[in-house]
Amino acid sequence: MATTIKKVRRNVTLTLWEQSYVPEVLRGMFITLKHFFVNLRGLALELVTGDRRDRKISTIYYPEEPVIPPIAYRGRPVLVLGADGKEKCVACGLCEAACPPQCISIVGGERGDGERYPVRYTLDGTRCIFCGRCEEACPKEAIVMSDDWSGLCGYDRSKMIYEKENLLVPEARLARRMAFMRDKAFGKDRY
Amino acid sequence: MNWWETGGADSPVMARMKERFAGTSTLILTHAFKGDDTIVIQPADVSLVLGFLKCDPALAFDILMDVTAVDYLNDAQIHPYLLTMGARFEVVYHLYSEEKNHRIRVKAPLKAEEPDINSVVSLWPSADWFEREAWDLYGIVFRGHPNLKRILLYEKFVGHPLRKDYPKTKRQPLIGPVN
Amino acid sequence: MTAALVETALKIAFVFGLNLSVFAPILGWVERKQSAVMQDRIGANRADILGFTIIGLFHTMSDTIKLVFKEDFIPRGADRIMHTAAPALALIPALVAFTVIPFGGKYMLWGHQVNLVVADLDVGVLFVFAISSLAAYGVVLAGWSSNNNWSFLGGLRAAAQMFSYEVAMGLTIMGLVMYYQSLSLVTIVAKQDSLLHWGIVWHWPAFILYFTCAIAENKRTPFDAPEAESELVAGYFTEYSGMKFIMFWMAEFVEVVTIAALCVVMFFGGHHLPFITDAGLIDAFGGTGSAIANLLAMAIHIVTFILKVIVLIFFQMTIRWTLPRFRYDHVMALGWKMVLPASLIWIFIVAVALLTGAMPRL
Amino acid sequence: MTEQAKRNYDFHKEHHTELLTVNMGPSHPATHGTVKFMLALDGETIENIDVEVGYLHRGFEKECEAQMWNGVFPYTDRLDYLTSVLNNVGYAMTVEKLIGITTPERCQYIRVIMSELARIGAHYTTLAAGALELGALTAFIYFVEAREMVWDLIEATCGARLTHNYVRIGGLTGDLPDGFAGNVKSVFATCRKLWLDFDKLLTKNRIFLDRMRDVAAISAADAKAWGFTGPCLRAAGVPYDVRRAQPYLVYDRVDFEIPIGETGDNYDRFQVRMEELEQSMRIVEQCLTQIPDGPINVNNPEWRQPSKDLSSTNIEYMIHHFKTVMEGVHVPVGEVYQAVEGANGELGYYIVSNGSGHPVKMRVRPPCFPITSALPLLIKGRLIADLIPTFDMLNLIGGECDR
Repeated sequence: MATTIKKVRRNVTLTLWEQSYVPEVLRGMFITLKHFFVNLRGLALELVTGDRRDRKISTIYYPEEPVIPPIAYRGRPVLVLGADGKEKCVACGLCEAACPPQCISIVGGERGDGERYPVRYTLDGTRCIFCGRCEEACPKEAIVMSDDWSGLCGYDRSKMIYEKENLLVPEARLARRMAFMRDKAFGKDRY
Repeated sequence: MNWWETGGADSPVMARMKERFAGTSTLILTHAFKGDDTIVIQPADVSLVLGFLKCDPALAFDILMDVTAVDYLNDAQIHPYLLTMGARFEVVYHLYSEEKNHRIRVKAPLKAEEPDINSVVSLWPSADWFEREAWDLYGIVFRGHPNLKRILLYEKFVGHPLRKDYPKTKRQPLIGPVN
Repeated sequence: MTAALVETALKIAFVFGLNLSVFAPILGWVERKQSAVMQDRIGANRADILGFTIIGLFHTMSDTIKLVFKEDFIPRGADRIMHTAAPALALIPALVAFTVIPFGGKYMLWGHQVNLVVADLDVGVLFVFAISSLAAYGVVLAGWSSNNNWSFLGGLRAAAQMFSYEVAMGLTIMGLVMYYQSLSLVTIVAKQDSLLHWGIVWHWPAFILYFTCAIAENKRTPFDAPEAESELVAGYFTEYSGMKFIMFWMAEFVEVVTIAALCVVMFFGGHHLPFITDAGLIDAFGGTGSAIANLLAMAIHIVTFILKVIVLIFFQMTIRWTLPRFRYDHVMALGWKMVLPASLIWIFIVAVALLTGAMPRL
Repeated sequence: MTEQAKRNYDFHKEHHTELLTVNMGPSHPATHGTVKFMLALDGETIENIDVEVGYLHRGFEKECEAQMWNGVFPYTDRLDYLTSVLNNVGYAMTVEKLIGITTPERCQYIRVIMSELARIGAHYTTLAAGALELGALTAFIYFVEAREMVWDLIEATCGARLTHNYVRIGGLTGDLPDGFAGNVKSVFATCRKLWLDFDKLLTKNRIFLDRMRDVAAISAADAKAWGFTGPCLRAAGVPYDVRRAQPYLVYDRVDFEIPIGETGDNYDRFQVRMEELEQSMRIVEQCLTQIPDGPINVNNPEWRQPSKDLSSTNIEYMIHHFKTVMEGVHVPVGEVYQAVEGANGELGYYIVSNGSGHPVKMRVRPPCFPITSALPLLIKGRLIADLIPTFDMLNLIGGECDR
């Protein structure tokens, strides 16, 4: 398409009346006051009706009002605890290799039946950047970015190193995200 | 066939450069890998070549997009001329002509022992900070630069961190006031 | 004699109580909440006592408590005496100026005439200007004594700005003084007994000019070049903390109230209701002789006055949160090249109008 | 005074004055902790200025050289942290150029949409910050409000508000969410309303005009010589936009205008950005009508990791998946430079590969780096108050400038 060039409105000429500042002050005040009264009405309406939609201000009263992140949201990475009470992870080490800040370290082992599992799975919360590479790389849907963002900060770095026990979350609670990754983000029809 | 050989016809920029520097030893290699016109020049001729690129009306490279360096300490086999010249570094200039809408990449190989090259600050003032950065991170000396001092790192920093022999995990002592 | 003393003490208590314990803290809350709602935000509303938040009013208390218990910091190399005295020098003039502002009329209570002004000076207008120009010393000293380059620059800017606008501010009112033929604020108010006699009717250009000067004098946005936080960190009070910081803060708010009150007194009829004269109001409640009628009228008048003041404060707050900041040299240019000539021209116009009779004499 | 005396007259010596040296930054409200100015002041006038950058230097190139090709994406997020997707797109396109693969059409459209949303967010932030530093807090909040809504759209798609990490070599990490077009429509409607309010609050306001107009002007020739690109160059009257000059992705299929200024002063830079907001919104709207259905990833396990389904069931795909994750994508030997139009100007990537899983050289051409270097030229001899809008309109982003 042809390049079209648009000159910006540079030569804003001010009349003498506008140069006296007064009309602009009034116009600016009109705008801010418009916002003021619209919002005030919204807040008052909300007090009466108790309906959040009446509030014109989009601020959320966290934590009284819940914040629901979108399904694509990448929160704290967690390990999936299968329905059989065992972790799904097979300690293949793909997440460990894929992790850009190298915050994952795995010590693998074998169960009695020859099945591999992580003896230790350490995720260094001080290094994790929530990029989701581990989740992409995992071939077993064993590590998932949950929608949990609370409790990630603290005063003691040594408490931010999560062991396997702190990471395990039952599969049922992560099913939505796992399905999203399997069918939507990395679904068959995306290729 | 080498990776850079594309077998296509020369772009007007390359043709002009070849015509101008025919019969001299200035051009070491020219190629247009993936459509990026590239010339490799003798480091001693950098002012000449870049001055020509800027001032020639058919080329008119008026914007110096980028100046950087590359350290081929372990990867000299990528560019065989580095091996033959015994060079370790390469200073890379990316130029763009707003007027003609074309680009060129100019590369100048430098030896490890004396990595110095003429500054082009007098041609494009934007080279000032780019060259300081290349000095800071690679230790390339730009002769004639008005203010060649560290820019991203602090003055007391020892070494040039983007050189391949600078270990990634190396620590430098903390500086600054102690509370 | 005793009655006069009691009356004066009550009036002083009322004025200072109103300013320091009602207006100054609540203005902090108003500024926060009003700006928040204007900006599509909610504003501070979390401080609570036993679960009650009263839409954030307790934040004022918690702020005060926090600031009182903060470390009182004096930087190394600062002039300790001046550094300590400066906040007081900034706050006191702002409070003193309020003494000559009438917040009601004259009432007969049990045979004793009550004049609702702390000090009925014949030169009230001059007194206000004289006192408020003293506030500049506090600011300049604060900037100078902090031993900080940014404070120093802020102090310089403040000095230049405040003294320049002092000149213009005095002149903007002269037309009004000629119109009412008095320098006493009590007289000026007394003459505004009907809506047509309010200052704003004839003197609205003077109101715009005066208001501009007053805000500039108070160093609030758009004239906050001396404390421009993106340029000079915090200007002259960069090095202040705790109680001293809060004094600058209170000086600013008290000044906001003073400006609003002065505007009300000079341009908006003071305590007068728009269509009812003082005597008419007292008569409506049962005549001049009745103390109850006088008391009722007094209450209504004080409330009217305060309401008018609140409207003007709201107006100032809106301006503060609407406009960007002037550049320092533009502030000076505005003062010397626009406001000063304009007020001189206005004096001339008023003089001619009064002489020719185009503007009725009061 | 004779000519000779005039020449020898030294004001400072005669009046026993000296210049006041102040350190502005790195802990100064206007410098956001990322840059330091050494100012030599004569009263309020800046006699000399020394710009010091590097406070946010974190060894970007060194880190990237240690990463595998796909692991570089999170690092590019943190360059210009306001336009993470744009940085992702630029890097992905560079690697794809070196490999020689073309992404599916839908992927290209989504990349354009997300890039433009990121640009809108970045321009909102720049303009809002400009207003904030001039004391117009309300205007600041209005644009931040608009930006947050745009970022909500991005968050719903990318999974993060700031460090999106959305693009991969040969594809994307996810498709647009359901109902995206409708959300964009409603968000843009509100954004345009807020744009009008912002415009009315500032553009014709004389206080603002006086502070912006004819402050820190730069001629077109100077701007080019100093390496200006993006809005700052366009403000000087040079209609250079990578999206038009060397169209990439699907920019040649959408209709938009390039706003240019005349004198290259702060007001032009402000206006160019204001206009670009509208143009970017137009691009997004056009893309949303044109976007086809289809895949968003290259169906080649050598470059792009296969679908979750295949990588866990099909042994051949699984082996590829393991290899690309453990050893990295084996990008062929060579060097390329690819530029995209960032929010601040030409964002160029120059990469060198030796055929292994790691880059040999990973160079970013940061647009605001040369622009910041021209600050002394623009600001010498002006007032200290002029430094603030100038610095804002040049828009130094610490993450990108210092890398």
